[in-house]
Amino acid sequence: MLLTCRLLTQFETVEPGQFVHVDTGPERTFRRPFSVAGVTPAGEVELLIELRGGGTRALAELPVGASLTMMGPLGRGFTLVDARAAGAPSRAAESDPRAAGAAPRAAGAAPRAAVVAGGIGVAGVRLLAQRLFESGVDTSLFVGARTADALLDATLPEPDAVRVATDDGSRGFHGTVCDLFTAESVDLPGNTTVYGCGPRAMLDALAVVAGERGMACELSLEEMMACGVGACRGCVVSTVDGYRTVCKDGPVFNASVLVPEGSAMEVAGG
Amino acid sequence: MLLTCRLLTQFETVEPGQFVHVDTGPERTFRRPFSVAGVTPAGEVELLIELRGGGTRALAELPVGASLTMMGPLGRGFTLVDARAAGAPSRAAESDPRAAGAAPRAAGAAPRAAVVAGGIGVAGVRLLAQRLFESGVDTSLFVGARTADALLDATLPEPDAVRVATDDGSRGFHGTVCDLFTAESVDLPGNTTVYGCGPRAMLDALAVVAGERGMACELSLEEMMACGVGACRGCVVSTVDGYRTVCKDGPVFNASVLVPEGSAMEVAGG
Amino acid sequence: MVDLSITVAGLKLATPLMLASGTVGYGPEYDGLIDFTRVGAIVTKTVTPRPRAGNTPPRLAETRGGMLNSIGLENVGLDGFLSEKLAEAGRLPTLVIASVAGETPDEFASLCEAVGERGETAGLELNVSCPNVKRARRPLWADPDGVAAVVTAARRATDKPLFLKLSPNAADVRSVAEAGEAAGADALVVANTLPGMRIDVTTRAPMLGNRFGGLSGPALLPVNLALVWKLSDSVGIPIVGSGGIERTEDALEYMMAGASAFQVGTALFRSPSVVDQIVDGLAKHAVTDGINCLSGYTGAAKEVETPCQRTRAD
Amino acid sequence: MVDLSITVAGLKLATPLMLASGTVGYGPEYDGLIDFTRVGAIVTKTVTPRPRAGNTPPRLAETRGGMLNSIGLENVGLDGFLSEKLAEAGRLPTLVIASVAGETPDEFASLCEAVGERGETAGLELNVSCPNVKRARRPLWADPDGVAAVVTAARRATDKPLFLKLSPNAADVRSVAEAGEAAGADALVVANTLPGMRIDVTTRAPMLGNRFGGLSGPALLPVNLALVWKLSDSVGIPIVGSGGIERTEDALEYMMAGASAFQVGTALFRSPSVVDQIVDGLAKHAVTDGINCLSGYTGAAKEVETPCQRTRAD
Ligand SMILES: Cc1cc2nc3c(=O)[nH]c(=O)nc-3n(C[C@H](O)[C@H](O)[C@H](O)COP(=O)(O)OP(=O)(O)OC[C@H]3O[C@@H](n4cnc5c(N)ncnc54)[C@H](O)[C@@H]3O)c2cc1C
Ligand SMILES: Cc1cc2nc3c(=O)[nH]c(=O)nc-3n(C[C@H](O)[C@H](O)[C@H](O)COP(=O)(O)OP(=O)(O)OC[C@H]3O[C@@H](n4cnc5c(N)ncnc54)[C@H](O)[C@@H]3O)c2cc1C
Ligand SMILES: Cc1cc2nc3c(=O)[nH]c(=O)nc-3n(C[C@H](O)[C@H](O)[C@H](O)COP(=O)(O)O)c2cc1C
Ligand SMILES: Cc1cc2nc3c(=O)[nH]c(=O)nc-3n(C[C@H](O)[C@H](O)[C@H](O)COP(=O)(O)O)c2cc1C
Ligand code: FES
Ligand code: FES
Repeated sequence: MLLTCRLLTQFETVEPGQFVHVDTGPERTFRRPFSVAGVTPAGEVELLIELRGGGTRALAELPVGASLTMMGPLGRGFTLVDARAAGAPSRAAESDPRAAGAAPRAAGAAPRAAVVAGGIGVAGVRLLAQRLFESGVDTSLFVGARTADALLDATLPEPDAVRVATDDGSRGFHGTVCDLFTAESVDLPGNTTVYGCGPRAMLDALAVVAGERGMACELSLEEMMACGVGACRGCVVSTVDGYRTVCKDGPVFNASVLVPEGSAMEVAGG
Repeated sequence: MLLTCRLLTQFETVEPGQFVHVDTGPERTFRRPFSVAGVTPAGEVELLIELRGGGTRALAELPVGASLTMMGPLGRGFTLVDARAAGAPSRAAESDPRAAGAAPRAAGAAPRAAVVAGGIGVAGVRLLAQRLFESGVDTSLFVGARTADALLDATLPEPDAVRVATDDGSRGFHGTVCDLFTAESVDLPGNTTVYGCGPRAMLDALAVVAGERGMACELSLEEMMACGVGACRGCVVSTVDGYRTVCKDGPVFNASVLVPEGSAMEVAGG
Repeated sequence: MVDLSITVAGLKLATPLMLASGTVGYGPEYDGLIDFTRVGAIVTKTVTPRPRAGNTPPRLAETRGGMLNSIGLENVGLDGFLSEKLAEAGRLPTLVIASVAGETPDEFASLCEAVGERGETAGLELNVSCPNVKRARRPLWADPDGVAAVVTAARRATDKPLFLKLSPNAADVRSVAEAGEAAGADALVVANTLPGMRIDVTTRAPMLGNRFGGLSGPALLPVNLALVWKLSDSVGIPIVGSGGIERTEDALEYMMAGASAFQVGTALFRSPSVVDQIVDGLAKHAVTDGINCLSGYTGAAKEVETPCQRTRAD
Repeated sequence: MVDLSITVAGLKLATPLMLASGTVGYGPEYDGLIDFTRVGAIVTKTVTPRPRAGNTPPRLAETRGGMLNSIGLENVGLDGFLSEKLAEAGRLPTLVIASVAGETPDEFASLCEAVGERGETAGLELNVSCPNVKRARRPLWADPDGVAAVVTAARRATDKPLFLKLSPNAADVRSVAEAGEAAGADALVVANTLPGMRIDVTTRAPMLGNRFGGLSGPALLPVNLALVWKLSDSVGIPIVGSGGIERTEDALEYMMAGASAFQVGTALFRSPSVVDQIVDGLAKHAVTDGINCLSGYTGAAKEVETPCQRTRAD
């Protein structure tokens, strides 16, 4: 479902990967986080929403013109590679000390990007893909889903350029989008930055592939949220520096700092 | 608000004074009871509803054609006087031993009726008034409300015959509907049956007046309800025989068995 | 076809769904509204030695996610129960478990003896959270020794299965449960309501005539569910979950936490058809999960406990 | 204009609305989202002697009418609090009450001393429901002697007002409260969360990494409200109500039951604007009721208690 929201107070800027926190009605204690999937020329915010439970159903049932309360844009988004510069994403490499080791610079050639999204994860990278195309970065798009029907490649800026995978083989590559990326990215140079959004298991697998290829990698994570602003410490994920909040420190993390889910690695303690 | 409901399963019969128990949505633990205020020739049930809180608001916001779940008709309604017979309500006098002492028979003259309703209490006597008129009983109608705007006399079968009272004097008699009844009923014969529905304080006052005039009196009460079928013992009122449930033993009670609210009279225990 | 029956404390229930004491009256009140063949057992309104008038009304208040009741054990008393209500309940096509409450172990024993010897009685539920049993600061339900004395006395008085119904309002409910098991209870019902209150800000008075009432409904679910989990680690007898169940998934949460059966109360008030909905849902889940006996759900969350490995976005 | 200020434990709060520990971080997280001039005080996240990583995620679960959290007191530790967070909180235009938790009375004392001597600290809240203080079967918050020892130690360590935050999960919370008062607490916060759990029936695992969490939100309101009513009869020190407040009327229920002020937590998550809504609502109610000081609501339901005389249909 694509929900287009006219805002009473315009967002000043939106980083791709940031999210809004939406009140879906008094039956639910928590707001629901959704990535900003697009911003129209008129400044409207576009959300791409998959029906899951009560909250998303309530949004789907809203009549056109209904009013909604949302907070945003929240969190820390993706670091865009700069087409003019040579090297890895500027912020990841320079302004964030935690990410420093993870962004190898390939001097010379213009940096490239690979965007990999599974399922509704497309929502989290749609604005990113748009910005990358706009800024002229050579970008490969990979999109996966369980079945052909669930594929969201058509919502991306250049749908024809998207390579698709389905778990059941009903369209495109037969397998996961990470398998597809593994197969097709062999020719990509080491200064490609990989951007991922989707189920955690897919992201953990993607981080491994990117790591093997020496590529910088940024992943957008999901966790249940309460406050959405870093106050309650409810939405944490394990990183090499201890628990970090998805709502404020993320949702986008450099893959090199994340502790894969289910791994035995201990949390450093905070 | 008048809510007209087409039923999937027709009610076999409805006694005036019976109610339906309406599910107003998952936000509310309890259903909401509403008197059956009318039955259309097509068998639709009419509810006359005053906006109070969440439940009634939810009903008011339903679009035409929405579906609702209700249980009914529930409880025990009014005993209609029989225009052909001489004497008091048949059931109250004969089949219900508890009410026996309370229905003085005035041999000879045809029985009459006086219907007294305060506020939304009109909903509880609308079907009763209809049936009384249909069966040819000589019936006087008294309706009160805080202000002229709140008067519901127009919803009754013969609105022109209704005598009205308002607390602020903005229409009709200046005072309570019970005061109005007291003033205007002096000429009514002793074999008049008084039917009342409205705030408890008004009903308690009405019972006193009816008692003084030796008139039989039936009152429809309200209590918060959970089960609606006599199982939980949540909706009880004090009677001379101990606590009785409004949902099953009532909502209509013979005035002579009720213990006025706030009175020091002890409950008999049961 | 999935077999929905389940055996608890030696009783074979047609389904694990029981109807909770105090919410279903003596049964016939819901005749025609509930298909009792789909109900494992009804637990009748708690009966006391003598009739009780109950508490001053109002006795009901809504709360967000739940309700309060202060019925105060209004009931017909033992004689009325034996002479009329029990036989009526017994005519329904389901098992009858009679809930009883006394003020002393002896009273519990006489109730169990008189009710237990009747053919209609499949089992007895000991309601030790009876608000009438006034004790200084430590109410009966929080006192392992007091509860043990009650269960011991009841155990001597009848051979029928004894269900001990606990209160969630004890810091040390585990000791109470263990004491009950040691004294001979066949199953635990976990748990009753929590004490609560509401105030009407317009009248500035408590909404209940008795000021305090018991909180039931979905609001209570997480609290009683946690108790089921904890107690099923400490006791060997089966547990019947109770508190806030209004959907199949709620019932499954209780079973996965360790309950063998469950009771539904407050949810009846929104809709008696909740019985069909939950039982149909159980059958569907069992088919999907390839389970041919519902006891397969009991404690299932204790076997596969890997909360971190949930994947959420697929 | 109604004066919304209120004095509790010697502190003059701009409004009776406080923000509950753990829900507002150290304050600045909500800068720009909350008008702190309308907040009587913020209670900062409970600080412990050393930094704590907190519990394994997931740490949050929704429940009907509420939520569970199992944060596990993740916090920066005393040093981080003193060197950074306290000063940040102190810059907000509201009072700062620092919540502290140790594992022994001595630890409570050192925390109170170090935090209490700072100018930013208006008062201290003693969180005796710290899940880290593991004791056999009787947790600290259920033990009057244990709580008394903590309060006594804290009292010696600071002159700042001490707020003792109780757990609702004790059968005998009254003895705990009285022990706290006798040991020198200036006010009670009634109360913290109830232990609860949820199970994800799809994954068959507890929803929380720590299995159990604290139940907060409207589901909890009737339980904590009943405690406020009962405790305000037993203690002489002021009570701060907490649990499920999300509207002005909820806050008034607590005040009418005997609370002098109240805390809002979970409701912030649906909307930080709840602060304005509640405070605006209080002002409106006061005008309607012709009250020129909000303390007029404290205990109001105890004065006019005639539940039976409510008229309902007019
Ligand atoms: C930063 C962020 C960005 C997101 N962006 C999008 C987006 O652009 N489009 C989109 O469709 N979805 C997005 N999600 C997921 C979305 O928030 C959940 O699908 C939504 O909250 C489900 O709400 P519900 O009430 O419909 O389902 P519920 O009934 O609450 O839950 C249904 C299922 O979804 C899971 N779930 C609930 N809340 C979350 C959550 N916050 N994170 C992960 N899983 C959850 C539950 O565990 C449950 O299994 C995002 C999540 C995060 C954290
Ligand atoms: C037998 C019976 C017949 C009724 N018939 C009608 C009718 O025909 N038309 C009509 O408009 N109303 C009728 N009522 C009252 C109606 O049930 C309440 O107005 C309604 O339940 C309010 O629901 P709410 O969610 O809108 O308000 P809430 O938010 O629940 O409450 C608003 C106010 O109404 C009071 N209230 C709530 N439920 C009841 C109740 N069951 N009885 C009395 N007071 C209550 C509350 O104490 C509160 O002060 C009847 C009540 C009974 C018991
Ligand atoms: C109106 C009402 C009356 C109750 N009466 C009794 C009772 O007599 N004996 C008893 O053991 N429990 C009684 N209970 C508690 C229920 O049996 C049940 O344990 C509790 O309500 C929690 O389950 P629920 O949330 O499904 O209602 C009563 C509950 C309600 C709502
Ligand atoms: C996410 C979260 C974290 C909490 N952390 C703390 C804490 O660190 N210390 C504390 O005393 N209470 C803590 N609490 C309890 C709250 O302060 C409050 O007492 C409780 O949530 C009940 O109020 P509410 O229903 O308004 O949230 C926390 C509550 C939540 C929801
Ligand atoms: S949701 Fe509260 S810290 Fe992220
Ligand atoms: S509402 Fe249950 S007995 Fe009347």
